[in-house]
Amino acid sequence: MIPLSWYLILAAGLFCIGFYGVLARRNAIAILMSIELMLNAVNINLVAFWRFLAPESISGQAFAVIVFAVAAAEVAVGLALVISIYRSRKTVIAEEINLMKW
Amino acid sequence: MLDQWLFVGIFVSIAAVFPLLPLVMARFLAPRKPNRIKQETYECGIETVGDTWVQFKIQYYVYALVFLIFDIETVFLYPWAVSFDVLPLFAVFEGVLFILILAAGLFYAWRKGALEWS
Amino acid sequence: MTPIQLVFLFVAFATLWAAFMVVTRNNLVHAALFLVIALFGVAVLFVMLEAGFLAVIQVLVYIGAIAILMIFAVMLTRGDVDDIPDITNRYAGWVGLVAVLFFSSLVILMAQWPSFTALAKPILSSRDTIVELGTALVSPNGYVIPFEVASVMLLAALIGALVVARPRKGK
Amino acid sequence: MTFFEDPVVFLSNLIQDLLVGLNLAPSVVTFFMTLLGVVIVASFGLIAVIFLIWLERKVAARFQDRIGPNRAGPYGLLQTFADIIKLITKEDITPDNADKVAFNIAPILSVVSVLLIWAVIPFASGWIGSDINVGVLYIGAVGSFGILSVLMAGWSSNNKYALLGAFRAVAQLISYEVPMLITLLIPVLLARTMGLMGIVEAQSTWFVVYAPLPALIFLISSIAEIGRTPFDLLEAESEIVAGFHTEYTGMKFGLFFAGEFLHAFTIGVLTAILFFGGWRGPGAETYPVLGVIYLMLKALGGYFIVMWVRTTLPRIRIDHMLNFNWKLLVPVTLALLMLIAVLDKAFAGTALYLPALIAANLVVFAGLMVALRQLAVRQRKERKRFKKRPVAKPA
Repeated sequence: MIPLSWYLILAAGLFCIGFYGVLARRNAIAILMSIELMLNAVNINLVAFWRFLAPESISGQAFAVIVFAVAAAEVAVGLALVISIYRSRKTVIAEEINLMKW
Repeated sequence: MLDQWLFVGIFVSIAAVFPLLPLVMARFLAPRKPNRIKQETYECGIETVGDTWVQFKIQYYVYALVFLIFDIETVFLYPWAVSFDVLPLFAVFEGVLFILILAAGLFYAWRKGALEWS
Repeated sequence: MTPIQLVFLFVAFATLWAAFMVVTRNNLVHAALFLVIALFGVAVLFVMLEAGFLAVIQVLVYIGAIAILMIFAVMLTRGDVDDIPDITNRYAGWVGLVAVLFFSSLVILMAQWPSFTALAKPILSSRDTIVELGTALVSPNGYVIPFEVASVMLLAALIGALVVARPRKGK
Repeated sequence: MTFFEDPVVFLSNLIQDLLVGLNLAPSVVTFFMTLLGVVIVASFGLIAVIFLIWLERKVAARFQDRIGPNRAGPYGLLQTFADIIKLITKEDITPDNADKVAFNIAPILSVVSVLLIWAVIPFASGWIGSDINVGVLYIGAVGSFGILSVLMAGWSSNNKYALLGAFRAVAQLISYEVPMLITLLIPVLLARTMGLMGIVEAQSTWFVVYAPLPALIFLISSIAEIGRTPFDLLEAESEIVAGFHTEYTGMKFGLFFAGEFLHAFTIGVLTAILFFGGWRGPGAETYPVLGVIYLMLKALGGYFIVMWVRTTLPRIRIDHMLNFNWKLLVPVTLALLMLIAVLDKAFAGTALYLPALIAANLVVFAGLMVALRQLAVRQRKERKRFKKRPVAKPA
């Protein structure tokens, strides 16, 4: 049998890899990919908690489904923004997108 | 349910092996006489001009975008359809409302001309 | 070491390796393909957690739609700026250190929690979790508000993304 | 339980007893039995493809007033084997500029994505590979690997036309996946389960009776998913050479080809299962072998329609194809889904159930016809206006 700890450690690892990607990558699309990794780590945790600690209610899965919707919306708008910025400024490097910096 | 998924799991690995077999056979049976011209990109028969990365229409992305939204929303409806027997009548109308919101998205994209292939 | 544990370890390492490749590859299409492997690994984990429904929508939504959208976006934003010499910014070393520290502190923190090594209780085979999920998503004491709000949010995302992504008229 | 009543259960019991007799652990026995089942189901699909290619060539030839393959073996039955030998012994070229790994994985993924559907196909009462409770969504999920393989093949070829073809193909595949997923929802709604076995068992009346329009839309969008005429824009020779598999040679091309044929037949099988009662038929409950025969006959009927369409219709233009999907199929399926859901809840179990659902189909169909007529009238007016403009006449 697999204890809960295995899933939690895996999710923590996935989350930290995504965390590194979000803060260290320069390409905005790569940053979005890393965010997807983090969201997936969250989903593993939600489902693992449901399975191991509260299998009698369905909340864990319902939460995970909502996370899917959020991820889809985030990707749709995020990539649209990246493409739009690329069209006007010819760059996808996150540091060079400083439209709102002061 | 897990033993049903075991079948799927084994199926995935076997299904990957099956198409590999003829490729491995071809590796032994097929001649291999590479030369520079043969290894070039075929494209359309004449020599390649310019970069492969031609400019793509944004329209491809727009279709993928609409698809993504529809995909996730349809998936939401599947559990609703499966539990139809135990749902009260108002829950059915909640599902219908959900579909109507989805249809509103389609209507907006349509009116905005996002579905036009220009 | 039971077979199921071996399968878990294999999937877990494949997922982590693919995730690591996603954040370190320079070629973004490769990164997206590795992302697909990582997402598929997560789907297998969902199956092992007996959440088959989530596993299939993971494949359907993430691999079938989100990864495709990512690859499209990569191809639409290619240009001469693509060949940047360093793929990470100047804080990458520090960020990596912070990530490792964060990971180890998370593990240490979780290890002190009594349920950390909990084992799963078997789920009754008479239960149909999909029906439960379906009723929970539309019942007023369940998740009907998130359910409808999610649909409105997706509608807003669609409208927003269309407005942002499509070129202005007359340009 | 004799051999003739249910050969599969009989034989599997026999083998299971044999394995248990060898003093193997129960988990090992389960594993071996599952493995055996997998190999049988998967080979069934692949062997079927060899026969199907011959069949399709014969039928297409008849449609075009030809004889078709007739040299290798009786009725040309061995033609496909000859083709396979030819493809295997052909030189396999990987262009230098190609992305080697993705280039080689793409054709395998393309076959795998189709073959995986067979894991959940119910062949007869009790004969099913894996009766997972999310079968219908599983089919949709597996299809996304097909989309991915097209994109991988096109991108890794490092070829303008391949990439362009892949982009087109993906735009088409994802567009038509929307009406397909929505029409798949309708059998799920009627049967109250996503398991394919459950869907077949729920069809004491075939679902095509309740939902003829969704069945038709499912078939149309599935044909688009295979990428066959009239939806074969992904390999429009006159525009983009051969589409995403331009650079492929030898057996790798053969895999794409085999995948397409297997997919076409699988569509027939799925249509039979979802809308035409699957293995159901007289005597199929007691003699499962009959169920397999019924299913295959129904599936061949569906496959015949796919071939018929292929040999009859010309290729349509890309904007027409996408408009047809987004402006016709998707709204119609959404309307059908809403109507069927409400009517199903209102009339389930009453005598009005069947008339109500058929009426819903008819109403949607009539509405569609009226809308199309108005569109045609408008377009005709537009054309007339164009005609009135002065045209330069030859002197």
